[in-house]
Amino acid sequence: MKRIFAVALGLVTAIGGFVDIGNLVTSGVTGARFSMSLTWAIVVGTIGMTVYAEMAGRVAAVAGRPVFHVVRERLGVRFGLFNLLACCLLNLLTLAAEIGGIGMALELVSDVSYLLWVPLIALALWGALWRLPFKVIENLFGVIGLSLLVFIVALFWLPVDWGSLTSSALHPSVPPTEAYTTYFFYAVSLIGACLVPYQIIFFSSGGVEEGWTRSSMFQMRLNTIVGFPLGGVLSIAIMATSAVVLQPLGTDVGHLSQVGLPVALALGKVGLAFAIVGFFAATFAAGAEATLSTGYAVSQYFGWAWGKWLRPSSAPQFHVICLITMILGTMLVLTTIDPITITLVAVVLGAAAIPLTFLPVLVIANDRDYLGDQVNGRFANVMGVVFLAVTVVVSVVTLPLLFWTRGGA
Amino acid sequence: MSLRVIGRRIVAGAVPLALLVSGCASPSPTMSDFQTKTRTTARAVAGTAAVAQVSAQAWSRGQLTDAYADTLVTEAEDDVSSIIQTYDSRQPPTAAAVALKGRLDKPLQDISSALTDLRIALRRNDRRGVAQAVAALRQPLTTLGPLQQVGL
Amino acid sequence: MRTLDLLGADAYDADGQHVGTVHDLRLESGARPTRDSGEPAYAMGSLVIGPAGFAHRLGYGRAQMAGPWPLTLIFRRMAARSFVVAWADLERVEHRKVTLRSGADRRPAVEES
Amino acid sequence: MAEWEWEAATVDQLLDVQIYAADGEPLGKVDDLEFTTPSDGGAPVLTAILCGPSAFGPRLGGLVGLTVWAIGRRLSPTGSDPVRVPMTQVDRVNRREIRLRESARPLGTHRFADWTREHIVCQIPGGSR
Repeated sequence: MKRIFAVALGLVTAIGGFVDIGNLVTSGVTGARFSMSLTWAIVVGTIGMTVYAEMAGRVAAVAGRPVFHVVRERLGVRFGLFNLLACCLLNLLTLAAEIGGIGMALELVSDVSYLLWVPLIALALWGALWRLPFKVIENLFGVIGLSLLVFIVALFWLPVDWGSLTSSALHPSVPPTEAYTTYFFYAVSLIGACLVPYQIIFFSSGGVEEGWTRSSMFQMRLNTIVGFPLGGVLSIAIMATSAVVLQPLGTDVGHLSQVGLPVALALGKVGLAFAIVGFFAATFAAGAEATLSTGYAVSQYFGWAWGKWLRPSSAPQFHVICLITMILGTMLVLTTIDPITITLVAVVLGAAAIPLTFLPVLVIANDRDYLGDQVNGRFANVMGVVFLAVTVVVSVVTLPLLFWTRGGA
Repeated sequence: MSLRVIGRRIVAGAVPLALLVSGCASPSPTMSDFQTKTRTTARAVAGTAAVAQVSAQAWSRGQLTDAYADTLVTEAEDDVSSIIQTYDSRQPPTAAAVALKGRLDKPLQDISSALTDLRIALRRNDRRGVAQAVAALRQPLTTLGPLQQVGL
Repeated sequence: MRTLDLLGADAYDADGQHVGTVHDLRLESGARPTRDSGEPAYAMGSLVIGPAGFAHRLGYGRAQMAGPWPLTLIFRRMAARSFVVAWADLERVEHRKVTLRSGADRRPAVEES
Repeated sequence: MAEWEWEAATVDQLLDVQIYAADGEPLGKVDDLEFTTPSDGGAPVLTAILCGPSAFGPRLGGLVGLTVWAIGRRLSPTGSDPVRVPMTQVDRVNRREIRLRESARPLGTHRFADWTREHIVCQIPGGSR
């Protein structure tokens, strides 16, 4: 029985680990604007993330090597440093978006503007990272996974015309009123929301920290191959609720509160409580994850001691980098730039930087020196190459789209 | 609650970039640009007002907590006022454009004041006031309907 | 001398013709141990010289890559264009510049997997 | 007697590998390798591993590399030459890590970690636990 519980916990944690402010916002925005015609983007992003998380997890379990050790070895010092700086900037943007998200979740409960919560949030996040054991952050993911399932439940309570929903999902088409560039900008933002660099760094470094070995491969594979797609289904459910409720109203989603509204209409205050808890836990856990990932990336690149389980005094540089990232993220939010905008920019730039992280992971997962008999099979390689091509196309297209559509206007 | 006011003033300054950016501030030289701007403004205000309306109704049915409903309505009020501000900053190029702006001004102002009344009623938990404000929203929303198609 | 001086250095053959840059240095054990070199002393055996170094860096110069199909093709062909020259065949070694002896023996770089 | 996991090593495989002390504490990366030409003029022999910004900087090249090198030179007491780990102190070398012997004298790479610990971590409450 205990084993089933552990497996279930791992699963729910994976679901929670997948969904963050990026998924919440982009799914809400695109659902209200394009109904379900962008579902394919979430599917592509989810499968890509699953394929590469499994590879990164295998490298962590079999070779005991986290991502940024691999990046520096295989891309060399110069290209590795460029990749490191890109990831740190993205983690910073994502952290600012997450802190803004936590603030907005608290605003929904307390009716006090999110900006006033930000300093308190930064302190709480730093306290969690400095003192709380790794397990607690993991369980927080579990809370997210469970509470955000309310979006799927709400879907059944809403007056849903399943026919039109599935047809608009299966036959994606650009609505007449929208330009192609805007349609593909939001497709890129959805893919970027799933393929987030810090999740790969966090997933593989967390694996090494927890001391994954060949025997834990089953649990790791289950988490990625079942957990992450369920996270994708959750994103699709959020998009569906937004499509069913907000699209008929002709609303341009600009606030987290609007994303949660459909749940309230379907399930009332009880559903709302779950949604708000889900928002808070998703953004808080993702904030901790983004901060830790910056610490992991920099420390692993320079070869310093790294690890959440290490006391601050035994891994000083790691913890100081996390502190600096936290402070910069908080300052970015306090500039009162709308967190939803930060999220969109973070997600889209994330999509642009993905190939930098994916290429070394794909290469190492094929290196017999590292993985011996656990190298990629034919299927993993085909999927790996297909999604590497997808991410390269996405990263080439992203910046022109971002400026052409002026942030998805 | 001075906390609220400070917070709202800061947030009001940071209206969603997507909305602001869509109405580029440069003066629109041609009538069709102005029509497009009118259409997007009408659509944006109608959408925002509709959300506020649905939230108020949900609140009165007990589906939304006070804090959540108030956040939704306050955000809607801020968005509408900033959209109107952006729209007013556009210089109508021709006489027809001035007339078009005239047609749009009345529903926009009605919606803006209705939203303010809604927010005040919500904060005072005045169910009748909320119902009145929601009713006050219905009429301008209908007049905005055709304005969303002008020039198409 | 540090790898810095050699890796990425320009290689010229005896009559000053640019033949590529140095991507990798292959070490061979069995050298005479010196004070700091430790027991199995490794000495410079040969240099890998060729046009593009990225393939070597990614590891496609050696046979252990079960690499994804199209990448193996591309990188292996890139790696195959470089050749291996023994240390003894070097005429002169200056900072960031290496000159080969005339008639230096150039072996293919990529091991047949 | 250093135990090399594979016979024909290449510099590419050695560079940027993580160095661990005997007790598993990470010390840094192989930023560069030092070769010495023996007196009888044979092929240069690998004598030491170099760590630290003054070894790492020049490999970056360009302005960034120069600044990193300058930082390294100013910060480290050994001046512009980087931390040197003679090969005699290496216990095991393989594709994934380099492990030093028990007897390896504490390396210069500890300085940055100690400095951060004293000046930043211990000043923050709860940091010194």
